[in-house]
Amino acid sequence: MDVILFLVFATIAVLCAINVVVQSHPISSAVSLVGVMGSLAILYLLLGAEFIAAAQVIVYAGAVMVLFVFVIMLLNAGAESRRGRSFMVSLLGVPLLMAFLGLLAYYVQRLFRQDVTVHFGGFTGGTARDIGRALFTTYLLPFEATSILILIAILGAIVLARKELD
Amino acid sequence: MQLWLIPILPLAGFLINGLFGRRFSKTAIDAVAVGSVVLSFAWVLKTIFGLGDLNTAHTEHYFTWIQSGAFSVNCDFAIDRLTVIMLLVVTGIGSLIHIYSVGYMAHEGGYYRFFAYLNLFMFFMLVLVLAANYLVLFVGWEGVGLCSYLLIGFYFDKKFATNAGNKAFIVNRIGDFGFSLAIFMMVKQFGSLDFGTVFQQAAGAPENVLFWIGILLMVGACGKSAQLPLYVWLPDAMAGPTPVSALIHAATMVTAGVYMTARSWVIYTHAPAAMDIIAYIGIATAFFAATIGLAQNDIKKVFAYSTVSQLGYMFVGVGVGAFSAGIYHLMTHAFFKALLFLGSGSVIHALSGEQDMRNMGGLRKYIKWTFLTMMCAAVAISGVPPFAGFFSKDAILLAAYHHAPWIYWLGTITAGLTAFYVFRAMFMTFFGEYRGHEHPHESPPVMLIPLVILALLSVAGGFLFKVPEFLGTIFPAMEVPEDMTLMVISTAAGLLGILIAYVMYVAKPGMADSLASSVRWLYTVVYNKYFVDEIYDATIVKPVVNGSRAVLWKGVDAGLIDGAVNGIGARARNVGSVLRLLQSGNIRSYAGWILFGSVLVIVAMVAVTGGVR
Amino acid sequence: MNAVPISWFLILSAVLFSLGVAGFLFRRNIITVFMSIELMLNAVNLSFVTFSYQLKQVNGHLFTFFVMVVAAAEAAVGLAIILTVYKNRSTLNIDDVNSMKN
Amino acid sequence: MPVNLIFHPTDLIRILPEIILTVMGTLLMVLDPVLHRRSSNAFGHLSLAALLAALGGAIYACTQAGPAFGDMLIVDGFATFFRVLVIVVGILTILPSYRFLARQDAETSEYHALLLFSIAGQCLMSAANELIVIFIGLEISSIASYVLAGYLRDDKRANEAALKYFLLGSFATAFFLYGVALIYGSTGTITLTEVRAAITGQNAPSPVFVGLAAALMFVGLGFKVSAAPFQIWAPDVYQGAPTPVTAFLSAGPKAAAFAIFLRIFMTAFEPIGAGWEPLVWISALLSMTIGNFAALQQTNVKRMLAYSSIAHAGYVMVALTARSDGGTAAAMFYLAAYAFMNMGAFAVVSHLSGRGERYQSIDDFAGLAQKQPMTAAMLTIFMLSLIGVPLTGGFFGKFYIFRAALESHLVWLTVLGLLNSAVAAYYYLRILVMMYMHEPGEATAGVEPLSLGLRAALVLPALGTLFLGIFPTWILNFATRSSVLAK
Amino acid sequence: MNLLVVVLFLPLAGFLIALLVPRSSPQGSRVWALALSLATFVASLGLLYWFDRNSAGEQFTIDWPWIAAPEIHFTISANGVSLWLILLSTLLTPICVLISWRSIQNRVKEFYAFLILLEFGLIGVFLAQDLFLFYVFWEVSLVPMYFLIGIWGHERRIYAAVKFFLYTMAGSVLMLAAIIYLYVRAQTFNYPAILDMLSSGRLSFDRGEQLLLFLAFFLAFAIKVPLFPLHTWLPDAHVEAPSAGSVMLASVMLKMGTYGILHFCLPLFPSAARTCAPWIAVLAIIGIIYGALVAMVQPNMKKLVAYSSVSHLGFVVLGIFSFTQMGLDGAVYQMLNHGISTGALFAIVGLLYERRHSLEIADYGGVATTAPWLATTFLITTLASIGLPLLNNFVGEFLVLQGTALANYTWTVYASLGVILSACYMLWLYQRVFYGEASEEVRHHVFDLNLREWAAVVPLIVMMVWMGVYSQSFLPPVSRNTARILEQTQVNVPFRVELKRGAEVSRAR
Repeated sequence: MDVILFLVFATIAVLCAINVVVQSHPISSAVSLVGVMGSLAILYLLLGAEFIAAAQVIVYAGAVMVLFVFVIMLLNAGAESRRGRSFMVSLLGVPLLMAFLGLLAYYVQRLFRQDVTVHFGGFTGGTARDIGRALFTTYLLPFEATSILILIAILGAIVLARKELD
Repeated sequence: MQLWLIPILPLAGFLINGLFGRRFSKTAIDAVAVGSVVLSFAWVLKTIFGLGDLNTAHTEHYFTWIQSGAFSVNCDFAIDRLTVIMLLVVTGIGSLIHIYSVGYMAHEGGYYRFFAYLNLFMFFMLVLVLAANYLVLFVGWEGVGLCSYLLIGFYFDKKFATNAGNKAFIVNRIGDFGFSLAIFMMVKQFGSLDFGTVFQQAAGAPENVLFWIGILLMVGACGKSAQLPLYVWLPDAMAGPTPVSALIHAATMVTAGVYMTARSWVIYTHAPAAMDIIAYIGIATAFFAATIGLAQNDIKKVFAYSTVSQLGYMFVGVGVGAFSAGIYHLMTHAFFKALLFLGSGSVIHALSGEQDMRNMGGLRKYIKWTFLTMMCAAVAISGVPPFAGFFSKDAILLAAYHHAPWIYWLGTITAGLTAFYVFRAMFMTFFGEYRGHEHPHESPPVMLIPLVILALLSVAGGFLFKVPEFLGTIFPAMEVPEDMTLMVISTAAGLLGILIAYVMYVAKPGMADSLASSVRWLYTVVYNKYFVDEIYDATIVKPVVNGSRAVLWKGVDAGLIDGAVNGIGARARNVGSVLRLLQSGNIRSYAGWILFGSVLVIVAMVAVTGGVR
Repeated sequence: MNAVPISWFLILSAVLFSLGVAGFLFRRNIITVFMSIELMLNAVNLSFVTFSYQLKQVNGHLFTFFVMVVAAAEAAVGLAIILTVYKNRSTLNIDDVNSMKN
Repeated sequence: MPVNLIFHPTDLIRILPEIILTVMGTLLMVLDPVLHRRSSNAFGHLSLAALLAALGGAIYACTQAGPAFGDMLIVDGFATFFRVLVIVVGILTILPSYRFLARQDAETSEYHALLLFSIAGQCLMSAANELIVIFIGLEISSIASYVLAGYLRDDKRANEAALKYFLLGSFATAFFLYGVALIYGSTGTITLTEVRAAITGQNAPSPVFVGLAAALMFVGLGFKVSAAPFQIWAPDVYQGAPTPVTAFLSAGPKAAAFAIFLRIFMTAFEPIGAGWEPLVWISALLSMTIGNFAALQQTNVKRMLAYSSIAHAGYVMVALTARSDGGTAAAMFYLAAYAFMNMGAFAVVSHLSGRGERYQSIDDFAGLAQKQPMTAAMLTIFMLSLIGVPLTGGFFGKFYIFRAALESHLVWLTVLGLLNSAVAAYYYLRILVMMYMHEPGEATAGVEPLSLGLRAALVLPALGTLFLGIFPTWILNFATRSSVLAK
Repeated sequence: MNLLVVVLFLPLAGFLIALLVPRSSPQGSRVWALALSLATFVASLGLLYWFDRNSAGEQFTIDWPWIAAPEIHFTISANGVSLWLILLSTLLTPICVLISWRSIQNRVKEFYAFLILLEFGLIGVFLAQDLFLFYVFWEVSLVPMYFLIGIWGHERRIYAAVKFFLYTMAGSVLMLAAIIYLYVRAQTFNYPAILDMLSSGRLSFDRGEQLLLFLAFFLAFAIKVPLFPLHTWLPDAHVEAPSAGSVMLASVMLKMGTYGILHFCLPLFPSAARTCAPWIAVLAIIGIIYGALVAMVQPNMKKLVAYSSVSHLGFVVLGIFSFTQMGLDGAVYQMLNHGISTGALFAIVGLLYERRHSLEIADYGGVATTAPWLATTFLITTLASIGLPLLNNFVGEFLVLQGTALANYTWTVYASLGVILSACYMLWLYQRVFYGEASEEVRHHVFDLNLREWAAVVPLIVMMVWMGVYSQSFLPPVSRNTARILEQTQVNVPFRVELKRGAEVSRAR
């Protein structure tokens, strides 16, 4: 049943991802990206990452993507024009991608220990409690550091999007 | 015995006149120039009498000039009987010509310059003859070349004069090329350049080395003594003032080759093959130049070719082993040829610059003294006994006959030709009617006195100074039986030449022209000196110059090498512009490149790590 | 069988990653391009979580967490930049942003 | 991995520079309204003070050397070297910024705050020993510099630069992150020292797997240090960004990126060095060649310097290829020398560029030597140093690098690299030619006198360059001592 | 601390002070430069006075530690060869100051500052005994010359300057590589120490290694010399440089190359040097003849002299690679001679340019009538440079050719052709410039030497005569040093065998 679960949501994720790429209108891309994230959240649960799954839905699918959609609306970006082209990409793009994917996939599955399998509840260390503890002990430094990151994000937004440089 | 004083005196004269001459009065310049030379002549005499019989060389060492490792060249002077003769000739005739010049150059610009150069020449010439090793000799050798260059180009605003100067210097350089190579080979062979050492070891040296040394020395001698094929500079050298022609290009410098060859007699006696070649070249030159002399109209040109021809005789002399005879002729030739030149100088002076004999004639009425003195010289050169020329030329021809008869016969014919063209000149100048416009006037005594002295020498020099006996102690005595018939034949040839000349230019004027027109082509060829200059110019000078300009400079240097260098630069910039094309400015293609790179990196890494597993 | 081979997850993440790359390469709308980057990050997250499952460690989750934060920050800044670009050029076509080249 | 619930206060000392910078940065933002009324220079002064304090902090932290927060950070000589370096770069960025910002009348506290934060991030990178911290630090420094690149938001080129830098940057970061993930998966840890242990220990993961991860991380790092084949973004971004920021980008983030590059590859991946050496070899050669040859044709100074910075990245890669402590030391020294000469050069450029950065062409330097001999002389020093003429830091940098290379028997790389530097001479000379051998043009005719800040911004790097060129011993010894990384 | 320090650092100090001279008073700069360069010259004379002419070794050695790791010392010392080269530099610098007195009018301050800095670099090159230090000075001397050419040169000065810089750079980077490699092998830059290791066998290179190292060094030097076919930077640089630049370039800078070959290439890589000797000798001979032929057809005085330098330096290289005492002595002597006579040539050509503002031979003619003393000095210089006995070049050329003859007679035969050709082009030049009718411009502009110019030219003339007549005041120290070098080139090289093989190779050609 885990398998089915995986297959279903993996398929959804991939399909949505493909949709992100093929859709010419940013909104639909955004929506399908949300789809990807949602299905990934399910897979996270399957992998025993409750907190992350939640965060994925709230932070990512929620906040971040909303921001995207918001901007898209703000700039009322329509379907993209097909002007301009990059010979490099149109010539080499697809083969390169294939090669890249091939390499990654091949080596990842070849080199990785096959015996381990995933089944629901196989790992339960991903609760909010565990994460909280790790976050405030071992990972205190990066955690604090991220605060700077957020600060910069704010600053950046101010600098770039403020009405006028006074 | 203070040999160094002999050359130093003229050098001092040169320095004084050269540095301050411009501010001096004429008399002061004369005093310095003539005085220095006369003094050194006096010192020569004193030295000779001081040294008694010079059966063995008297050497003086001054300082080490060049030293490197074991090899060293010293600044040494040596004097022996051969040197004595040269010293006397150089300083003696030098003095006379200096005196003569005082008169001759009186009205020329650059008076002080002239005498400075002349003194410098004396210095180098004396160094040349006094040298005790080949390198010091080479110093004098090059030095006299320089002076001749300077004096030929004395009228430096005249193109032809400076051209002649360059020609003289460069042709001499070609000769010196041989000389220097000979020196290098000597050092390689003997490890020294001192005459003593070299000659002492020469006996033991392999013959082919000696042969090559001899040949190379001969090349040098050919350059300096204007032998085939390097004689071409001497006729042009007449562009210089006449005293210069007399001193440098007749009496002294040009004979340096003969002197040097005689000096190296030891080497030659061990390399007979080389000697033969010298003899051949000598006789060929003698004949060849004589034929050219037949058709010249410029009085100095005539004597110039005559000089070449006479030098050829001297070469024959040393070539056939009669070194003393060669030197003998050197001396007598110095007397009468200097006289001929000074005389013609006096003529030119009389006609204030006219040199073409066709515009002369009948001058014996106007300038009697010049005429008489020159006549002595003419007779002497024609080998009429008992004048000076007779003895020396006869000695040479005699020796030549015993070496190879055909040389003798050719020499005799040459003697005839010589007599002919000399008297041709004499007759055209002094006999018949005056064809010029200038008003001839006799030269001042300061010019005539040297003429007279030289006249006496050319008349009596032959039997006064018996050079062969004097040099007997140096050179190997070659006993040549006196052969009356040969003597008579050669003398007859001379007289015949004079006779023909008389017939053609005095008895039947116009006969010459008709003869010339009858063999027009021959006359043209001879008149144009066999086009030798033109041939050299076309085959050597032009190809070298144009080749250097077109091929080497424009082609190789600018085209090939610099082209390659700049080409590299251009290529580099092209590479640059190709690389710039990657920078399309398009973000997606940039991303493409990054993907491309990452694929490469992954492949490479995986491949290698897979390898190092 | 009631268990999924772990490599499936990894391959999935590889596929998603590549799709993200593809999006970056082939989409012309700047925002979409940016979204493709988010997609790539998500793919990476999946790997992290998967590994963390395999190693029975919680760390992987934390990395995912940090990546999310970073992604959020990037989103804020990135969108701001996109805004300025749009203000200056009033276009969102990525191919029009190529005034500097060579 | 060790779990220490409460950290020691010394840990705080060890991150002193980061703390100072962050606090001051925040302070700047808070004081903005207060200060802005007074004088627009106040921000500059304040951030200078902050940087100086941070400098002191970094040095003080060095006295307390050791790991912090478990093994998240390692404050050692290496870390200190790069912390000091980036902080100095920061100072050299602020100094010319006074006039520059004034000219564009764009003095804000944010500019300085972002700068400080970015530097804080780089300090974090220099000391980081753990991939997550590295990642966070990288992002802090990068995101801040994205914004800085687009700081002049009304300038089309500026925000184009920002966009390119941002998109491509995050693109590359994703690869880096993927690499991290694979490392984590294969070794079960992301603390560099432990990774190394895991790679060398028994039941080590297949080197191919590690290699794959290393390759992916190489992509990210190569991008940050603008080494071929990931150099392609640099010219556009350098050209578009405001000149002081360009200077900063070319020295600060680059140095920090090299710091983590060295740490990762000389610590964690050192055991599979034979695996990545050819990679770095090629990358080094490519960077040098592409950089130098492409620069030959440039007419825009900033763009030319961008290519030159690619080439110089190549030289540092040569040092990395040597895979020896000597190489690491050489790289450190070179980065220091490069920071000085490049900052100086850019300072001159920003001095000359004029309002709206009109004058960026090489021709605009014509006759500078006659208008401002002092400036010209300084720029001459920097150019000669970039060429690698003796008695300048650049020369010793190259010297040490190629010595290290030869000690590792990289003869051909050395020869090719040196020939490259001969090629490079050409385009640096063009600037000297312009300054000294042409008559003044429009740009130089109207050049304004050197302000105090610019004076300092020129003289300090010049002195630094000469100092490194004449008495390199001190710095080099420090580098050599600290080049031995925790294994 | 000894006189050497003074000689070396006086120019440096002078340079720094020259920077302080106010731009507003060019005269101040001139006077300062003159005073300083004269002071330096005097100091170097002191050097000559205290130099022990009987010892072959390095003298006045100074060894200050400079850089700790890698251990680089500030090691300088003088030997029988460098001593003269230093004197040459210090003698020519004041002369350059004098001849630039009026011809340089813009940016006077910088000009003299660079000139003095150049002197510093040149002296340093000849003194350095630490390979690293040597390279430093080698490059340092490059920069001021670059500016001298590029700023104060003629029309195509920029092209020439850049060409000059890049040519030298290309060569020297390879030398740098070789130097570093040497360091990696020997773990020291100290030149005497390295030689010591070589002779004691503690350090040795295998054949290919040695060959590559030799070539790396040699290329750098050969470009500076310049050896055919690497010479094309020289004519441009010479023609475009201001006359002071040309003088320093021709007289001293070119010697850096030959000195380097003599001082470093031979002792360090003896067998490689001997292996390459035939090839290099052939190049040198080609250079001799080629340079002379090309010089002959130059329409531009400076270009002509430049190509003649190519020819003359060919003799030097030939002498060095004859591996004979005479050859080496001659080579060194020829370096000095070329420095004096070609320096004088460029100086006087510069004086002509100052008057007539043209370098084209065609624009002259008849100068001898308007400026007899100028003509005389030039004549003497000409004669010197065509190797007339009793003037300096003769001694050098004789020794070189003699030495070569001992090694390989055929080489001498070809090389001697150069002597003929030199007469051709120099006399032709002299004739066209000084003889003939004086044209209007010449008569109006070309006046005779003034006192300052006398002061510049006379010392050179004196040196020409002195060196030509009494070479013993110069040669002995040289011989001792070259003897030592010759000694060193036989380190683990079977001399005869090598020589014979060299001879065979050349015969085979």
